[in-house]
Amino acid sequence: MVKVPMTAKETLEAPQLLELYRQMMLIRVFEEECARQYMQGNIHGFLHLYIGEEAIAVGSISTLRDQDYVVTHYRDHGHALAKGIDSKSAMAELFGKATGCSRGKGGSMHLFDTSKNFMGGYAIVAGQMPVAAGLALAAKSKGEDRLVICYLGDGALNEGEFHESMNLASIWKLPVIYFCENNLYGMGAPVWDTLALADNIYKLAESYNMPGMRLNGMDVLEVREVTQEASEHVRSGKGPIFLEAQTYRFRGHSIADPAEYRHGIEVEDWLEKDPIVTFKRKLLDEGRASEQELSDIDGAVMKEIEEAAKFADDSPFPEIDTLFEDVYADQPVPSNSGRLTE
Amino acid sequence: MVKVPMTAKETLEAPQLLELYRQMMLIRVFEEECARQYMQGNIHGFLHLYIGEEAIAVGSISTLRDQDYVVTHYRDHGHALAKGIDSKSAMAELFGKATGCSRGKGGSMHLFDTSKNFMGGYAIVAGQMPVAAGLALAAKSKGEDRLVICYLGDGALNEGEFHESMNLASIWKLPVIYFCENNLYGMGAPVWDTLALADNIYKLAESYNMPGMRLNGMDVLEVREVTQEASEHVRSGKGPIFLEAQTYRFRGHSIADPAEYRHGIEVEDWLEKDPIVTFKRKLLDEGRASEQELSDIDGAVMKEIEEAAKFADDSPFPEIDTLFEDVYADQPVPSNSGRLTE
Amino acid sequence: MPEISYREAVSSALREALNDDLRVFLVGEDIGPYGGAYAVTKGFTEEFGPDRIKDSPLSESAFVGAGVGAAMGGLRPIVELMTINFSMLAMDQIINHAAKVRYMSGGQLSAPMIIRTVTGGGAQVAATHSQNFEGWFATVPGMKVVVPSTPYDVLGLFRSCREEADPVMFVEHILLYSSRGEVPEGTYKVPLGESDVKRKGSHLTIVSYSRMVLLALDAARKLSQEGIEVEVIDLRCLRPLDMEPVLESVRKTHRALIVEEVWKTGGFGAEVAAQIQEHAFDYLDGPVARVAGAEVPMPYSRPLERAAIPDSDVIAHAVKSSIMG
Amino acid sequence: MPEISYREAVSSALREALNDDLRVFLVGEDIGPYGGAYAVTKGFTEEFGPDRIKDSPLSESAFVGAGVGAAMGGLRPIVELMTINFSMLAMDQIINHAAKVRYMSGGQLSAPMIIRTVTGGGAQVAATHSQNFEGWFATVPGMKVVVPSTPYDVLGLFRSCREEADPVMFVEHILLYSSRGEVPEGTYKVPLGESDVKRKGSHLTIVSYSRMVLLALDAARKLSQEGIEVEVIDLRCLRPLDMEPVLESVRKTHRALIVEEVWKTGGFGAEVAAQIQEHAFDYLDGPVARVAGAEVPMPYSRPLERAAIPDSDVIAHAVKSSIMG
Ligand SMILES: Cc1ncc(C[n+]2csc(CCOP(=O)(O)OP(=O)(O)O)c2C)c(N)n1
Ligand SMILES: Cc1ncc(C[n+]2csc(CCOP(=O)(O)OP(=O)(O)O)c2C)c(N)n1
Ligand SMILES: [Mg+2]
Ligand SMILES: [Mg+2]
Repeated sequence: MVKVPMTAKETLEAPQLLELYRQMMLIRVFEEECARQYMQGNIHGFLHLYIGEEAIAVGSISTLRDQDYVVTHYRDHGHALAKGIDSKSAMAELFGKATGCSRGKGGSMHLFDTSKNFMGGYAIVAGQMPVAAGLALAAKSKGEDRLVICYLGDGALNEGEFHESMNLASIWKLPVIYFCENNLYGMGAPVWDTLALADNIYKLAESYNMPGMRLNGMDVLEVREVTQEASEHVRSGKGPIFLEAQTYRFRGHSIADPAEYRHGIEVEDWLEKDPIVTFKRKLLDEGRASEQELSDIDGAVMKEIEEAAKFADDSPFPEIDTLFEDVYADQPVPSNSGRLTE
Repeated sequence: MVKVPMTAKETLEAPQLLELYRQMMLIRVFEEECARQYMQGNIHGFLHLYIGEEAIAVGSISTLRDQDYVVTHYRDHGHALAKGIDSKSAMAELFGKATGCSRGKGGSMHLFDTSKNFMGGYAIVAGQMPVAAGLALAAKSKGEDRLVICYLGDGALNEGEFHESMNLASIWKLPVIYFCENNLYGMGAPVWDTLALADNIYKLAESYNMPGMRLNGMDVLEVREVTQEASEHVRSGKGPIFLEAQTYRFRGHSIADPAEYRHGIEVEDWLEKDPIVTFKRKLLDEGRASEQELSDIDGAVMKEIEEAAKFADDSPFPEIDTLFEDVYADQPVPSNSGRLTE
Repeated sequence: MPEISYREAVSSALREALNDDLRVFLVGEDIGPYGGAYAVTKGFTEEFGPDRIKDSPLSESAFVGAGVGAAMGGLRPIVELMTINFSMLAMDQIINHAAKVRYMSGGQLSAPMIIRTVTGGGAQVAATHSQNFEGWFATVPGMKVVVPSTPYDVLGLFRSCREEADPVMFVEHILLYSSRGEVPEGTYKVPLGESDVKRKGSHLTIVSYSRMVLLALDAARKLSQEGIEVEVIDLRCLRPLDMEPVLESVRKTHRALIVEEVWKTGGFGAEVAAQIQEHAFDYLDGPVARVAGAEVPMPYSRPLERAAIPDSDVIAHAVKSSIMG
Repeated sequence: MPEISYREAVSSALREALNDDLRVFLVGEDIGPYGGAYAVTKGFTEEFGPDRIKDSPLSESAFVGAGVGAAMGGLRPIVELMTINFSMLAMDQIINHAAKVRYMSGGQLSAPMIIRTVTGGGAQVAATHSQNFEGWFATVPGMKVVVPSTPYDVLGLFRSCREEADPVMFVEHILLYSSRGEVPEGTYKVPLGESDVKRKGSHLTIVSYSRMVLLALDAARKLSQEGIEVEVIDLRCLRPLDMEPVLESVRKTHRALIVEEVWKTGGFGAEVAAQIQEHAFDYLDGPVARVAGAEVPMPYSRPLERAAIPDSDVIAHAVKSSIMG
């Protein structure tokens, strides 16, 4: 099965629609704040913004349940927030503070929150894919009712680990959705120059005897619908599925990249498809929300992010002796304490 | 383009047909001698026999020209002999003798003879694939009129390097034939248990926007014909191509493997397709050769291998101080001596 | 005490793990019906079924990484890398994922898994199949590395590995599978990070690990007949590394020789030598010496391979040179 | 003499290679129009065209391996691994193919290629992106490893690398690109395997490489004001390793300190320490000491990262402890 769904037919209630809007907005404002804080010297290292791609994380993760695992790459802020990670602890992590979700040790590329089953951002391209397969294997073996959704960029498609993981997931029929965020570039490299099957990425699934679907990554409702369909496939025990969302990052690869390798026209074309702007217009046009409701959300989101930044700023840096913590567990774990079902 | 050719239509003269027969027989007898010598303690380490697969090496390499490169995996005796490596120096290598083609350093899995443009057997599964891409890149960049043929097993299809190499060869349009010898098993693992697309291996090529063809690896004439077609594609500058030959190894994975994981019926079915026996029958049935001609060849081949074994046996082991030779070149090479065309 | 082979010790250790703990499963290439490249898991599929003895496609990165994820998800994977040479294809998952997830997540996650693999030369399988990378893994924070030399240690250490909440490389030696040794009944354990004095002696301390321990003991026996009494210490684990018995011994013998199979330059023995002189400098009567593998890719040819790997004569000779100084 | 940056030195070295030798081409991720992750190849595509500045897909194993094959086929590839962390994904091609093909083929083939890559921490890019693996490569027969600390050495060493008939890892440091230094006109060369005395002194010998050399020199300058004169030796190459100037120096100063950025246990400094005591034992007034990186995956947070990497104060302190004994 390889299909390209054209329209979203799901009907949602207004509060659900507004929640989708709120989450996308939260990510957008969070990311803009990150950029600002980077310039002010509060965030360091690599910073990869998710601006432009919000509909994917929000649309797909909104269809999941709490127990479902999310695994992603280094461009991970959007997925983390959509999975419910606290914006304060995420921002504090970027500041390298002790209150950060990874105790300041992970940074932007390595957000984690196991209480939300957000199993991490990983910074080696495609390296998260085998890990996601393993989480899916654990869920399946333990008879747990959960799936794994694993995001990857178009650049990851070239890596050997993509191939190995897709094959493994398929022959072991693992409950995992591999979700490619095809934003057309891996750093400065256009997907057309690096990937033989650039025009039909979703068809890569065929090599793994796996369904593949393409979707419009700028339309949060379409993302929702396709993910829902994919989840049903996966939950029914039929094995993994591969999704390709077509999207665009509005900024450079990282904050340091002016993205001069992209043509102005291309960028402008995509800016027109801004997932938040278009969704907002749709809500208004179809009378599903009022200007007031939306601007109330905007205000709340801005306040939340402002507080997150303040929280991060006010938080202490980790104590130096935490440097040596978390390398190993302190205590051995009894070897026979384990049973598949507690 | 993905196609499955059904019949071989090429017409060959009798001497050519007899030469194909001779080469297959040479490999068969060489391999049987290896097995014997292993039992007698003259060959050590891993020994992977090519018995049953002779039609592939002979059929495909017989279409190549001297300047074409052959690169292969550890099951490399057949390809080496078909490319014209001297049976004496090949056998001496297996004995670990100084007169071996790799000076006794490589052994069974690492035969090399650059004078024949036999660029080596490589023992890391799929590791030869990037190397072959590089050789093809060199040939292309230097404007040389040669192609690379790179053999791999079905087990190699699962490795990340398969994926990466296929993609790279495709986007760089490299003159390489990736030739999968699908003998249905990687060690003890049936291809159906390890590869999601086991039934349509040749279609893996589609992911790389590359033509793929399936062929009967037990029919030397079909192998010839398909390889010829593939070579034309590659030589015309259209980029790489992928071939899947269906075949079977008559022995275990290595000499140490009794291959108990295979069913007797399956083995017998395939033994019926013995590429040498069937080709011999065809030659006789169609009156292309006489019993006498064929048994003359058999006799000559047996004599050659007997001499090869004697040569290997009589040859000295390498001097101990050669241990430290060939780690590095002795002399730096002038950096500006290089020009693309000599 | 019953005598069993190193191979049997590994098999028993795995059986125990599978029987004791339903979270445990095995995954690797040809470990199922084939029984493993070194026949360690023969019969396991029949005994435990294919869900717990998972044959994997040839995709080292994916199945090691799947082990990492499965461990994060609450299972206790025992992953077999057919040989340590193929770990080169799973390096990223081992180094950048298994060993780091605890730290990067600020302690929220961990990857308690055992990666079993086979090191060493001597089987005439040439350069790509005869390497010793255990020392590399032992430099990586987050990782533990176990290198048993006897059936006793195999069983005792493996039991301890199962209690680890962090990833462990359990590195067996290709030439040891048929070696035999006594093993007590009962489920004794050998803790990680305890070096073992395998022979007492007063003239020189040999520090070694894995197969070379056996050759060092051979050498020690020979030397004893010449009146030279060598103490032989088996590190057993490279990380955590227990230097205390080594230093104690050196304070007594005043001389040390490191014996390992890997290429000398940058071998793990360099670390041991560096630490001995760091912590027992004033006790040393001469430099810490090293015997190690020849610095060449491993040749196939038998006489060349023999010349490339230390044997007990080379070790004995080095002991004498060291003592004659 | 004109002063240029380390980055400019690398760029010039590459330009020279491309201009001098038509067999040379560059391949790597984002080295083309993007200009390289560290802006080393900015403008190269315009200058040399996309056939010689080959942007590669994210497939480290394939493009490093393609370099091996291209070198075997008569080209002179310069392969860029964006950082040494990603070499984990190309390990097999580097260790089992590039470094071994000459030996396994009995000298018929070789892979004369330069693998450029970037090592080191300090850029707050956390655990998977802040490692130092150059020492591992230096243990592999068949491989050479160059670790320049100055623009002068970058240019001089790179020119020598181009004459090598064997694979070389050319390891740049992420924090050195903007550092500056004097470079003479003309095409001087620095041969591989010549350690360099970067500062003369009589009280103690510091042995270092890559960025840590600069910090060692800082420390030496500070200590000089306190009357302590430290000799600083830059190994420049880890393989071939030139110990002669180190030993000569230690025979003079009687004390040695190794400074490196990598995790201490099993760091390449252990080899240097082991060799110093092996070959200059009688000259040593105390143990060879080591300063190295903290044994943790690199943390992101700035104060933690700073604490994990040696700085000149730590080095100066270690010098004093060493001298005070
Ligand atoms: C194995 C590996 N190679 C290279 C890099 C450097 N790198 C980081 S992100 C990136 C581009 C990835 O592009 P893509 O997968 O399309 O994700 P996107 O950034 O577009 O979201 C590269 C080359 C890396 N982190 N890991
Ligand atoms: C990377 C790697 N993994 C595992 C092995 C061990 N091994 C050698 S051959 C082989 C099976 C390969 O099967 P296939 O590619 O089908 O080739 P065949 O032996 O059938 O010709 C395995 C697992 C290896 N040499 N390299
Ligand atoms: Mg992308
Ligand atoms: Mg096979």
